[in-house]
Amino acid sequence: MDRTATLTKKETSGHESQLGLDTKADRLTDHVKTGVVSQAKGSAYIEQSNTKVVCSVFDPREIPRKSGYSVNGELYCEFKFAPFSCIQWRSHQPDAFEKECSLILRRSLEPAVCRHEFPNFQVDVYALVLENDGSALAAAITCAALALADASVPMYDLVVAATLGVHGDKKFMDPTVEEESLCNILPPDGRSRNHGIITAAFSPAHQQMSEFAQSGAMDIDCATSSIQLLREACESIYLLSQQCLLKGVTKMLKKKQKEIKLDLSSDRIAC
Amino acid sequence: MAEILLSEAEKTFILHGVEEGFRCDGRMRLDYRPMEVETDVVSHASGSARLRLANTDILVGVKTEIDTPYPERPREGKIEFFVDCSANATPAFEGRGGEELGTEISNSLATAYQSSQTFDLTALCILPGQQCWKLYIDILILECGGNLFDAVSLAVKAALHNTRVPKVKGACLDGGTVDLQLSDDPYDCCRLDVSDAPCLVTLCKIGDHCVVDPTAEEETCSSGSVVIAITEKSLVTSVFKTGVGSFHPQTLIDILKVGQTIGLSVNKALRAALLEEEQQGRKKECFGFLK
Amino acid sequence: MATCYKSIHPVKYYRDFLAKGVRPDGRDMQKFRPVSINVDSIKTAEGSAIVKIGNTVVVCGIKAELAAPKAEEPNFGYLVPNVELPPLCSPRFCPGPPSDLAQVSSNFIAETLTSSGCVDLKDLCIAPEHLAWVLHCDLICLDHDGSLWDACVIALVAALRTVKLPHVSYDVEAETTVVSPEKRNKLQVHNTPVATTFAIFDDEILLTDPTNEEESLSSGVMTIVVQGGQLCSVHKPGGSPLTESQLQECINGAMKRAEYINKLVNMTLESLGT
Amino acid sequence: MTQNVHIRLASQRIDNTIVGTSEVPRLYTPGEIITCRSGFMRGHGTYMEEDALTASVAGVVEQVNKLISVRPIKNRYNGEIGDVVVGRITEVQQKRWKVDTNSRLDSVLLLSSVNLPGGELRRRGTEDEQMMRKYLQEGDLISAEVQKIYDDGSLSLYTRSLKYGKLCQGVLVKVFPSLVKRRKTHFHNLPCGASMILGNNGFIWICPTVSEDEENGLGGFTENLLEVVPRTDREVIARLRNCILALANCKMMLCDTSILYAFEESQKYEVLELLRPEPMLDVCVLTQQRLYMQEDE
Amino acid sequence: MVIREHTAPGFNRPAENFGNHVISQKTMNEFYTIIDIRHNVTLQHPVALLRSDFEFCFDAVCVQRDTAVVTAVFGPAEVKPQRILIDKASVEALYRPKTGLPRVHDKMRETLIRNTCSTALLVTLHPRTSISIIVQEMQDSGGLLACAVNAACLALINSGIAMKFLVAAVSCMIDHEDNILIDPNSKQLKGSKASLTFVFDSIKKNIMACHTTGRFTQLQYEESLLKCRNGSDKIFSFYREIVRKVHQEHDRMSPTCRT
Repeated sequence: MDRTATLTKKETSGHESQLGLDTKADRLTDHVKTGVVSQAKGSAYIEQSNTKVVCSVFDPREIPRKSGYSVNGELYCEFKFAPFSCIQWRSHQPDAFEKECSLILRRSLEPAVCRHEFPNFQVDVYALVLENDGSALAAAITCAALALADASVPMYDLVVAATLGVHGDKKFMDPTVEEESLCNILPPDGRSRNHGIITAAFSPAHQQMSEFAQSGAMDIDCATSSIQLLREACESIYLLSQQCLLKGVTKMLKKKQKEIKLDLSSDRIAC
Repeated sequence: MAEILLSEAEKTFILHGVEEGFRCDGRMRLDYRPMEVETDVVSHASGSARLRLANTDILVGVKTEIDTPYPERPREGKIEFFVDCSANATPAFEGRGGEELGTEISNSLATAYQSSQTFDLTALCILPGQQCWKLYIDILILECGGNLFDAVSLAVKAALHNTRVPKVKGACLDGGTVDLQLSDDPYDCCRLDVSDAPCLVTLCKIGDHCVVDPTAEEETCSSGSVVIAITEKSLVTSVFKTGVGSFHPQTLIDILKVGQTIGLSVNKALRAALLEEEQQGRKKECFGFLK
Repeated sequence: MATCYKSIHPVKYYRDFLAKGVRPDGRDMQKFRPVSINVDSIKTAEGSAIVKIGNTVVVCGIKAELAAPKAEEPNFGYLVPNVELPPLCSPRFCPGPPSDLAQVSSNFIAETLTSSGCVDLKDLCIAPEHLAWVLHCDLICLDHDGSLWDACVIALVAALRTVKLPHVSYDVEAETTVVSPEKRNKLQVHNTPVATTFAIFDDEILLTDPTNEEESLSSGVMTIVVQGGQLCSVHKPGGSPLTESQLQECINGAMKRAEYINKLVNMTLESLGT
Repeated sequence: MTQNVHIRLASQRIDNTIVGTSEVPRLYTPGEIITCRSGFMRGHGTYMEEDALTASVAGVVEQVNKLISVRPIKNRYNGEIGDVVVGRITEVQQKRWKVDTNSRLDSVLLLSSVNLPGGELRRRGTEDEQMMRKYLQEGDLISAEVQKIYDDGSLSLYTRSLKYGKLCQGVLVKVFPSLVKRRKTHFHNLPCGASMILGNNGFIWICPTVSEDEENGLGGFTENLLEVVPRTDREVIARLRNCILALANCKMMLCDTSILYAFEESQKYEVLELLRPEPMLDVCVLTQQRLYMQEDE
Repeated sequence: MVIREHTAPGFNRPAENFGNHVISQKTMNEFYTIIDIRHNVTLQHPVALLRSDFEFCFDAVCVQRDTAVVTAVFGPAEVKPQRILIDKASVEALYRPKTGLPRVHDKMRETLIRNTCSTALLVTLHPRTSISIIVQEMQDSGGLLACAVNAACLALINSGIAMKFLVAAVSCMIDHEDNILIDPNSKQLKGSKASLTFVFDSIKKNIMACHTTGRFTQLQYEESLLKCRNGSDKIFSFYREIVRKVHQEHDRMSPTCRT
């Protein structure tokens, strides 16, 4: 098992965010940051090694093309790769994989959102992968949950996600693109013929798995033991997410205070 | 999924029944409803099967075509799933209504068949890097009465079992073009080995328990389901969640274990049925759709 | 109280500010927002840049592909710019096919590219009639807060200047292509056009580098593309009429801006080189 | 844990038509001339073409004095005033509910046609209008009587009697409306320990028997969600459900007697087994025989 | 699509006329008027035509040299709930190319026509309605954008919807010898270094809209602007002329004669 790979990735988090979406370098926030899109109600940006994902959430709007009364609000999720984010250039039309990821994104977030608080309304969640260096879907789920929280959408808990790659006896936490493609092929004859990729979304406060998506082929023991691993990985990301949110809130409070002062002066101009 | 309306009291009745281990139609939690399968129902297809599970009715046709393999997988053939949720099945599929469900099912099948440990795609290779067979698996949902994933996967496996790929007598590379000689005799063809093809088992969480083969009413009561793809060798080739609920990790582990045992018996039952049909010899009549 | 006033009567709110010669965000009429450029941060692209103008963020990624040139232009490669305005960047856009604005923006960027001639399409040809580069220049707006085209042009040019194409040799006889990814050549970028957007408020007040709010409240916008002392495009798609002197004022403003932006782009690219 | 997986082959399919002793009636198809003689009145499912009375639907001819009509084989529920129906609320509107009763159009239940908690003769205020979803919400099941048929064929229902109202825990079975025999009463407390409402619209409701005095206290709008139906009741309900479906599958008429006979004949099978075709057919054949015997007597 | 059904007969007739680029002098009755905005007046067949067929549809065909455009204006009419504006009419332009589906540069033309027309119209007079301008390209021999804007303006005049002012579009080009040519044809455009299109209002002759391609100096830009502005006078006077003629025609045809 390759837990060290994860650790080294976390440790390299000291350097400045590559996209420069964040101007101030900080150990925690240059990997996760909320409030990056000014026009959105809530937004978040996440960088996991080279994987970069932006996510934004908008105000609830009426569910289009729906006549009946729906007791629970709906989440509309869209997961998209930027045309230049992968090794091959991607067309603008969403392909089957992106559609499936959108579905997984929705399934991961839905259990955590208090949907009964906005009946008949729909909240739009958009995730865009700017660069894919593996585990993009998990990054998008974590990012989307942060964006939802940033948009003050009522939630039971944050959602964090992690990806585990399995290839023979090796397990890769948050695999890179190369590791992902390795996990998609059958390992050569050996002790274990297990292979595949598992993405899991987890809400630590209630200990609930909101999504568990596995592909490849593995025996049941491998699948069940992965659950524990993914859960641990999610717990560590959870801390990061929480801290990031806290930081966002304190920042906003400070800004608010400043604004109140400014507001007074602008009132003077306006009046 | 086409949601049906239920009153709170009906939901409670179903919920308590599941807790009690005695469902509305008299089944235990892990019982399937009787299924009926028939292969070779579409004469023009290379392979076909029709499966009926209570009110769910699935027709699968397999078509073979010659294609060039993916450059990164030169020794493998191709397989493609397409699910057509016809508006006949339920009015909810009208227009674009069934499209989302259709892609969800076809994507889940593609994932379940992805690993080379499931369905051996190398058998579909004709000339490595040059030509291979491509299987188009068209799934038609004729009627929708719940538990689509399970029914579709069984029907697909039966159709693949029934599929006959023409024998290639000779293939040679002539410059850049490939020359293929197919056997003229329509009965001279290869069968596919489907022993490792997975079956999907949906475990539907109602209250604190899981049931298999939920009726449409039970699906409405459920907070979420886990779909597990299991092969005869008890390999898990795909797991995903449907519905809005979430699971405690321990519950998930239990579900996976239960799913595995059920998957094995479903695989066994299908295999037995297909064998029995084969022993009856080449059928003279096709029973088809008349009930 | 000010926020209430603003939401009830935004135009009047703006008018009050502008009467005092200041914009609600604290700028005066001719002031630009801070610009920051970040290049070559996306490893999967052959060239990339991220440009921030105030809140507006545009990412440009350039992917190269090989293709046969068009029969009527055998010596030319392809440059395919596309502006994407995903629903992510603003509540104005819905999921689905590209919005009108996205299409108009793509057209504007494509016209600017050809007008300025900053990339010679002949440079993209490897073997005439047989093989040429296709450069997909995808511009994605991550945050739409006005002056979108300014950010797009800067991002595009900066990204183009970071493009390094692998060396490709083509054997006409055997029709074989050999790509050597370790030997990379810089793409020739002949000049750097710079776009500047102005908004016309209440038919007469010119606002430089408008925000999204200012654009939507204004009675017209105009974008001027300047390149090396010459005009590359003067695009005013309708809206309030402008007098000649106002136009001149804008052109002068755009000229000055271009110098500054050029310096900034050069500086960023130099820092990359070291 | 037990698990049952049964996969049958199509070749094992059984024929589930039960040929009764009574003659199969003459069926008419659309366009077929019923009679050329004059002096008849044109009823439902027929039209006049050049003095000939012609069928417009496929079905059986029915004659009441001079009125000739064709009753279609398969039909949605055609309501008649006084019918007992079971329906499901589909929409809550201003002052009325829309109810799915298996008719062509959704039926209507007016706020003024229901008993509200706290006294029968109470004025319905705006408060009640706002509380409508509290009384009956989307998905709820009700038993009701057809009060009126509107011009467009949609039905107006009412529940202003203590026997009608909201239905609690139980199972709904849907069959063709034409299979439900019209009887004096459609509410049955079966001796086997369950209650049944045979809706004329083909919706059949099976629930545990509620003692008389308890029922009176319900007032039609409370539902006890905490109460757990005991296992024995469940088994009876499930068996009844499967028996009804078996009878409907063999196109046998449904009434309390036939259902009760089927219930008794099915005792040799497990409830679960009644989902399979062979036991289903067996039960139907035995029921049919008992019905003839009873007729002969 | 009610709109398409309505416009079909209106579009078909002129299409037959212009298909072979010949408009005989015979058909050039009072409805057809001649316009030439170049300095050296040589009459080829620059023609514009006005007709009105339907109650709510007002057609105009604008032909400048060989470039031909048909426009129709609908409205003020019912508006879709998504597009509704509470304080003014929602102006919509639809540009349809000669063949195929609209491309990105057609969208640019569409936006320019829409913005120009909505500024020229008194949109606040018709709140909660929609005014749609449909522009069908028939033939492009240079100066298409200018022709389309002029056609749209003619159609608006004909529609009788209240306007603040008229608009006139003039195109010009700069050749490799730095000469400025007004209203160039497609042959001339092939040898151009830059091409510019200006739209002016009728009151102050200020710049309503501007679209350019190619590179040019500021001086060249100003010079082109001046020349085009002078050219715009001809178009404005032509507008007046055509309105006068139509008016006469109306007077001639008594209401009883009209079908």
